[in-house]
Amino acid sequence: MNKTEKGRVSRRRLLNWVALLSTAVALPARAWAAVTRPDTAFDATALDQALMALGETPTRHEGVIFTTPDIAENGAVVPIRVEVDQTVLPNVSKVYVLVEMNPNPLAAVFDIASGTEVYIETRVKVAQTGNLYAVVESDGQLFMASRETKVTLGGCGG
Amino acid sequence: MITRWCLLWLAFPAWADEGVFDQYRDLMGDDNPAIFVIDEGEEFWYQSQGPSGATLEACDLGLGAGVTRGAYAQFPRYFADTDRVMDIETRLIHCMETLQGRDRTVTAAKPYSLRGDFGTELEALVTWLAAESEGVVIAPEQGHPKERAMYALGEEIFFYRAGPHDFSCATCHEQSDKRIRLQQLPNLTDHHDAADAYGSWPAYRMSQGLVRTMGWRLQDCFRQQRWPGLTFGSEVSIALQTYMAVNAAGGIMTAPGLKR
Amino acid sequence: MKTTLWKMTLLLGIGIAPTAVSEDLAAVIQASFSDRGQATLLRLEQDPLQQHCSQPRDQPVDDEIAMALRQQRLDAVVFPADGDFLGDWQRGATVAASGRGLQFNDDPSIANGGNCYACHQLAPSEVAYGTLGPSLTQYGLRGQSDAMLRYTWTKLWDTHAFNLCSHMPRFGAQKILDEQQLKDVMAFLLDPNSSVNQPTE
Amino acid sequence: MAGRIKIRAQKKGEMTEVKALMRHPMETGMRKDQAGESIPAHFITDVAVLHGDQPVMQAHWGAAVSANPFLGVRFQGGQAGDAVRVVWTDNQGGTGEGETTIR
Repeated sequence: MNKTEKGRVSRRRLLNWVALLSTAVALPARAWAAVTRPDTAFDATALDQALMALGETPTRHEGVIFTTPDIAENGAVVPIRVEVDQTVLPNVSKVYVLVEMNPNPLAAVFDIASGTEVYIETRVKVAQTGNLYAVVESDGQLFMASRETKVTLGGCGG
Repeated sequence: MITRWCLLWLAFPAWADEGVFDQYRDLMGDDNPAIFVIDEGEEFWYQSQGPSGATLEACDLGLGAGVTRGAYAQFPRYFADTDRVMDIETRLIHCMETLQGRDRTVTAAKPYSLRGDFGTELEALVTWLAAESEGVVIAPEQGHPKERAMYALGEEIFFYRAGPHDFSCATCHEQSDKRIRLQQLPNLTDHHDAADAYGSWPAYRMSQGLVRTMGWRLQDCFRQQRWPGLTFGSEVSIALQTYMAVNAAGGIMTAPGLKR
Repeated sequence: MKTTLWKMTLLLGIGIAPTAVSEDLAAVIQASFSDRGQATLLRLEQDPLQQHCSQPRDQPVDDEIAMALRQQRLDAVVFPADGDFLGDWQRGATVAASGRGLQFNDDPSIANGGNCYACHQLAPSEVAYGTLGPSLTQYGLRGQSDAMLRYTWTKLWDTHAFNLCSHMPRFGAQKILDEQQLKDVMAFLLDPNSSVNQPTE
Repeated sequence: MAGRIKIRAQKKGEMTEVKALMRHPMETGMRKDQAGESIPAHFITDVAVLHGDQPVMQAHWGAAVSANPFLGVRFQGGQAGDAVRVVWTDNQGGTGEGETTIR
């Protein structure tokens, strides 16, 4: 493929994308009509406050499998994974991710369609060394797992 | 005491060697947000801009007008039309001026993103062009006397100590298997280290959410060396890139990389 | 590497004489930088020590010059006026952990850090330490004899008095840290209660 | 610049694994720019993954999700060739959408 052709492909791709977007703008609103954003929990500035806003205090449960690095090269990007062992913890419909030391501990909430595996990977900001929590809702009850991640300081500038 | 040491070793086996972030990197996978910047760069290349309303398609990056594949891997190089050795960043600014009629005091005024920015045109172009050299052997031109003089100058600067901390490039980059805090430091006087390091820029810096170029990396090194501000496209900048590229010659371009 | 490449270049007869480059070097460097914040072009002018230490590791300074330089650095060390070498180890720990100061984007009104962890292992509880310098964990085992106090102070003030062309900054001589900060770092290294001197666990 | 998404959807046994990278600065509103001015909050608030027209995962995000967010999810079913879409909206009214087919 020579360069000129490649350029055309690229521009065509851009046009396609614009067309797609215009048909999709209405989609998100429809998609989460059923799910309201837990604003109080997102606005909470301390972990216990955020947990309180989600309802009862979560119970630790081995069915919540939470993977985070023991030590993170960079607090701006900390990869996390939440899985649920459905043989011991069935009917999980929500997953919350909280970062204890952040100004607003609640980072994200995921609503899972029923009858599917619970498996979520994302990357979050972690302000400083502390605990990360994965809280899941199963049949209206909250269960959790927590992990400590150490955030290290960078190179020459400290 | 011995038992204690063994326990420590079992508990934190990775902390003593360079595998300290292996678990972190495994979790990160290979999803590098630089792919967006590659696309943006390609679009900039084919976008008509400036008073001439031209694209950059006629830009000669050393392999002939419009040839982008493999061009990055041969920079810095001498260009007869300007009678100077140029890195890819200054060459792009030159093409914007000559082909598109854009004023270099504008195009070179802010080559790199500042805090809060989300990428510049130059960063995007360089990222795409580096991707156009992915898998290509690093082979900077050294045939012209000015190219060889640039290497010699780069080597002198590499060891030049100055500033309140007496730092030179060599302070951090002339020994193998060292780190600053937990960050591995490449020995840029060593071929293998130089090839790995040079070949992985430009790179997405996770701490900044941005792709950074080799030119930016040098400017930021000098900030940390407590030196004054390195001028974009200056002799020192091009000389050090030449020094690194020649030491890396024979290595493979892997950019854009994914870095802390 | 440098020597080999130069030999190759000279052999092929295509090089530019190294002296020509050196003469131009200062001018080229000056022309490539501009004042930014507190970091002005004055910082690029080398003092004799920097000049002699701008060589690759495998090209040591001539013995006679080295002896003279070392003596000169040793003679210039300023010991604490009150004869008290040890400050507060906890404040010293803060100085050791901070890497800020003297960069063009640093606020000059805020105290500089020593950035010791960039290069040295110190308190065993801090895992993010560099390896450019030797580990200083358990440094306090060396005791607090007068000789030890003066030796450690001199290393911090101007490492070149003992170890010419070391990569370590001259924290006292270059006024990176003030006298009180140096005393605090001394205590961080030598105080038996300091986190540096706790058992590794 | 916003709006772009890169998606891969792959059959893994009974499950379909979706991986998406989104182009977004995810500003918290607490950072300052070089001139010391506050950078306004700008982050994705809502994300959905759709298999055909059916949402399999919907999320609300805060600004603590990293810049240029990555999202990996798995859902039951899905056949090679089915459409998978990821859509988002942000706190400034921006939207993004990406589509791929299951491999």
